[in-house]
Amino acid sequence: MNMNALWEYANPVKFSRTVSLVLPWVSVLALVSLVGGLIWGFFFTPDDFRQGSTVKIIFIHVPSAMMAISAWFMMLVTSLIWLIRRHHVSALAAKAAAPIGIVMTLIALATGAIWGQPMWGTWWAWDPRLTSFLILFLFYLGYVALWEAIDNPDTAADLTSVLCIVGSVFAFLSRYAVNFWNQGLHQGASLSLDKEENVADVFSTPLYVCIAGFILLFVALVFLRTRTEIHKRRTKALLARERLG
Amino acid sequence: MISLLIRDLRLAMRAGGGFGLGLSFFLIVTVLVPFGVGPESALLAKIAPGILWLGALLACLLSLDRIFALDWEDGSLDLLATSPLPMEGVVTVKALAHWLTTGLPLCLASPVFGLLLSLPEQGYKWLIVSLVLGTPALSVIGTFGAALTVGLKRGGLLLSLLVLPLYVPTLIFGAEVARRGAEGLTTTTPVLMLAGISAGTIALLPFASALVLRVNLR
Amino acid sequence: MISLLIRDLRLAMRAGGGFGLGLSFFLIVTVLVPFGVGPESALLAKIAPGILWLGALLACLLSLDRIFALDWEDGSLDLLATSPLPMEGVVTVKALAHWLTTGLPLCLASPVFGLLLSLPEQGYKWLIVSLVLGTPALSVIGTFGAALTVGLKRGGLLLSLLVLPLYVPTLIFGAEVARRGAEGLTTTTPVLMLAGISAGTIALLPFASALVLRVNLR
Amino acid sequence: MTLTVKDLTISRGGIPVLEGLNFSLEPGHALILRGPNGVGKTTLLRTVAGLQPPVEGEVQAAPESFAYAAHSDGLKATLSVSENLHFWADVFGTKGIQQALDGFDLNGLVDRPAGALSAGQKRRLGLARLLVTGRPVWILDEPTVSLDVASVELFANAVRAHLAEGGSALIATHIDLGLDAEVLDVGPFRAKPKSGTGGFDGLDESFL
Amino acid sequence: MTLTVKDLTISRGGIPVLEGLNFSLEPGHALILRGPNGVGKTTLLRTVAGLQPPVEGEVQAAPESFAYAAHSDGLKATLSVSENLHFWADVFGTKGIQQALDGFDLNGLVDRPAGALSAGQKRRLGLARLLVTGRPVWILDEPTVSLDVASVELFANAVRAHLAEGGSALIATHIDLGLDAEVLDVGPFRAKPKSGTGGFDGLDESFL
Ligand code: HEM
Ligand SMILES: Nc1ncnc2c1ncn2[C@@H]1O[C@H](COP(=O)(O)OP(=O)(O)OP(=O)(O)O)[C@@H](O)[C@H]1O
Ligand SMILES: Nc1ncnc2c1ncn2[C@@H]1O[C@H](COP(=O)(O)OP(=O)(O)OP(=O)(O)O)[C@@H](O)[C@H]1O
Ligand SMILES: [Mg+2]
Ligand SMILES: [Mg+2]
Repeated sequence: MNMNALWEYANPVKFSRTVSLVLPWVSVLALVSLVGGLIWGFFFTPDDFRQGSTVKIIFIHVPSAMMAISAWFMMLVTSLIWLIRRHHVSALAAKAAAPIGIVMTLIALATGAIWGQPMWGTWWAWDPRLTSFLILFLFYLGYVALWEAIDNPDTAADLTSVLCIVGSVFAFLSRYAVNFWNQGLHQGASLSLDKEENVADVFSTPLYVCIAGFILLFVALVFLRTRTEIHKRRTKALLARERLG
Repeated sequence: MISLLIRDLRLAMRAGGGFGLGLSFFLIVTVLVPFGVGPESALLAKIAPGILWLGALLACLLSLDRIFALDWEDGSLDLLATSPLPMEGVVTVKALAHWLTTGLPLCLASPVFGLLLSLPEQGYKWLIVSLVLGTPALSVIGTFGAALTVGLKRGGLLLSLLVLPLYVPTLIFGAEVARRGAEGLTTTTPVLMLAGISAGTIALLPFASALVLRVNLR
Repeated sequence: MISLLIRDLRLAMRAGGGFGLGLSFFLIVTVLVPFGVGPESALLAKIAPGILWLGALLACLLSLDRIFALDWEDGSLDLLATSPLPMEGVVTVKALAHWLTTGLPLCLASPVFGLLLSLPEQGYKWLIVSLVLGTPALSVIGTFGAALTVGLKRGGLLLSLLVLPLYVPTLIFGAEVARRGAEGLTTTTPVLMLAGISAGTIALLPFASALVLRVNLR
Repeated sequence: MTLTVKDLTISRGGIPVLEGLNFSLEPGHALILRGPNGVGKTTLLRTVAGLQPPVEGEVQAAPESFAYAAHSDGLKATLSVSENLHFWADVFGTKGIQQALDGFDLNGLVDRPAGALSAGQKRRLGLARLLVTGRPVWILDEPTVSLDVASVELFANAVRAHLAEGGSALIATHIDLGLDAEVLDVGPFRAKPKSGTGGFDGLDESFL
Repeated sequence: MTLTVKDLTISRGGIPVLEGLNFSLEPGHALILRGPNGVGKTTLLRTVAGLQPPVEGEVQAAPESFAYAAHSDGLKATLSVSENLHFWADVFGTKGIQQALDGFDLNGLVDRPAGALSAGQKRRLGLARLLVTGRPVWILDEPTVSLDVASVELFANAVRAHLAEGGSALIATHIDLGLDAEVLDVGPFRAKPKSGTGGFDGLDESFL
């Protein structure tokens, strides 16, 4: 596919049509792999001899943590596209992805906390990974709040895009800084899993299925929400037009 | 450019919100900490570098929304945007004025506050070094946040929310320098990191700030 | 009166400066403390009650100048003064709105922040009790300070300087309740003192605030 | 509801600006204040409205009879037009904002946040507030600033209707409103430095 | 220094307000914009001044040729009159504020903080700023708000002098300034909804 053909999807109409075609398939695939992976993970894997049945949280925790980070990356890319090529769909896709990212971050934080209680004897510790996730959560909050605060959609797209780019740099810096500041518990926990090679194997296949399910779910939700944003944008523009007479 | 700096400093002095505000907030934090935490000086000494850095950061944060908000409300910002000054220059001067009215007084006054929190002797030097290196970054980052939120509803809330995570690396390295200094450990790495962050933000962020400010003026 | 309350709450929700601002500031303080002080949970647990109270106090302080300043700037305060509402009522409603948008969310959210600072288990109950009893006093005292400084130049600086010493007793007893609670000691005396301070300020200060507000409007 | 001003001396920033003012305003009448910029019209209106005390003389009127509209409109940018009006209607205990909306042609803007209005639309909203106060004596400081010709006419009609209902209005303005009203030029009442300030002896309680 | 506006469409809050504007302004000439409240005069002036981008069409002029004066004056309440003016003179790199003080009769107020001026005095100071910019094209949004008759005349004289020196002025106003200038009524240029918005198909990048 040449580049120009790809950019055609930046047209809101074309995008909406394509989404309507693709969305059902992606949704079904997401559902199947998610349900399959979770059932497999929860009911057809043995308990870990150290962590007991709590180990099964991994099937939600790890995919959601991965998606929380990937969602931000996607927003970074679409923000850059908006700033450079000024395609509205791109900006709206970033807007659509942010709340999903927030939910993923929250799920990762919550499952981590629930896991941490039996494993580390505390709901929360200032471990580098946990801390940088908390910071990521704040970035997400700020990003969404900035979108909400601005009436003019183009202004909002510009400002949030710049925030996303600057934020990414600082998120990266924080990750490094936090590592420097505290060595933490989280790494150890994941290593203890790796030691039991065979156990890890038993867990890894359903985990991959779950990860695939989360990715598909994310794609489906972003498509859906971007389409909604396009419709909302159009309704708003038309209403405003009408009011102007 | 110079005249803008002079005007801002003059305004800060006349109208409050500058010089005094940051300092008095710093004072509030350091004076109230013993009331909250209890007066044992061993405990205080242990948390002193962190609390002092935190106080400096909060004092900066507090005065951020005045950087552009006042000029926006009375229309000066529109007039400045149509003036011969480049927007990048305006933003840099604003950050500089903020630092001169908040960061610099904090650096100068920090030894006194260190005394209040029983900071160990060898810590003073490094506390000042870390503040001198770190507070410019706080001002520049804050100016970016202020430019992002100028004229927006929920400006104040948003500003703190947006700036907070951006402040984390500076705070970590700054407090680390101060803490290691107080404990007599080597401070080379965090000092270098802190200096790097400051240099990087000062060199690059004004462009982003000018960009978003122009967008916000539309 | 009710309509003023509703308007203020609505403004706080729409325009920021309310709900979120206090909370996010509280969040900032509690999240940043470990970055400053270090991540050891034993140390954090020890200073948690004090820091949480300090954070609550700073969050209140931060939003004080909005109590009257916005209404003053856009002329609403003049119009309110010529309206049928008694000034004492206006002041009380303003304090109530401030508490509802700052104090109450803090009380509700404090357990989460306690968690972040590894507050010991038995401390949660007393932390909440102390905040519920103490934050109304903070709002009422703050409203008095805001009324004193409305429309003055250097308002912000003056406000913090004036209010800070007035806040000290509340902070001392509030933090004492929270700390004793966390350490499992009896808390009767400081709880009674705290309740007494709150009741006294709520009953008397609005009259003083109304008086100085009327003078400031001249 | 007669407003009577007797021997009034008013000051701004501690300095007397107008002195020896005497006038009265009967129900059904309007009084237009004129005078060059800076002569003290705003100060006079604030004093009459009870926002600042007179230096000498007195203002006789029931204190709860005034509706004051100043240079600034007291609008909340984030509240919608109808929320702004409803708030003031509630404060003054009157019902219904429809008449005010009709009177100032704001029906098309009810749901717009006040911050997204043009200068003239804001002013119209600020004036519409007068109609929901239900107060008999309007005290207006340059009410027609930023208004176009049609809106000035709307305003004049609103004043006429108010007067016809037995209200009265005290208006400071620089332009001709086309109202049938008495005009008071405050220029001649400018406060003169007191003659007896020869030395330190002349110092009295007002330090003049 | 001719300002030419071609096929301009402007929007406020994402909604087009005026479209198809064409005019040009030669040195030595003034153009008065008229139109009812809320038609989009302020938006047009902001677009011409380069503060916001046009939706379509273009504004042809050197960007550094405008002096813009908005609804609000951009004064600092705590700075004195002369400090306020000196600041803008420095920013625009011109020298001397005496001419500006004379032009707007501000000599008696030089040391007064701007916050202690009356509404009309503030406006005079805001207009005096134009004289220290040294810019050829003045863009003025309702410059005479709050001014008394004498001050309006001062302003008209300042504009005449500016035109005589080869400057030009674009002025939005509701009152008659007594200037010998062309008048453009922007009312007829109100943006009309596009015809082809039948269904979702009509959706383009601007969502209309
Ligand atoms: C609130 C607390 C927690 C947060 C925010 C958190 C966050 C994360 C993050 C960001 C990842 C990385 C995903 C990736 O890089 O793809 C991850 C992976 C992981 N987490 Fe957590 N976590 C938390 C608590 C825990 C706890 C308590 C445990 C178990 C004792 C745990 C075990 C793991 C494991 C095993 C992985 C797999 C990936 C690896 O080996 O690096 N986490 N978590
Ligand atoms: N805070 C102050 N301190 C000293 N003098 C002041 C202060 N505020 C205003 N003045 C002066 O008091 C005088 C009266 O001001 P006022 O606002 O009443 O005038 P005005 O008649 O309303 O003028 P305008 O038509 O311009 O609105 C003015 O000369 C003004 O400069
Ligand atoms: N943020 C906004 N969102 C939507 N519409 C807006 C916004 N701001 C202004 N408008 C509308 O845009 C239109 C143009 O406003 P503008 O201020 O340009 O009018 P104007 O011609 O200057 O009016 P006036 O003579 O009253 O100053 C008005 O109808 C106004 O209600
Ligand atoms: Mg006046
Ligand atoms: Mg306008």
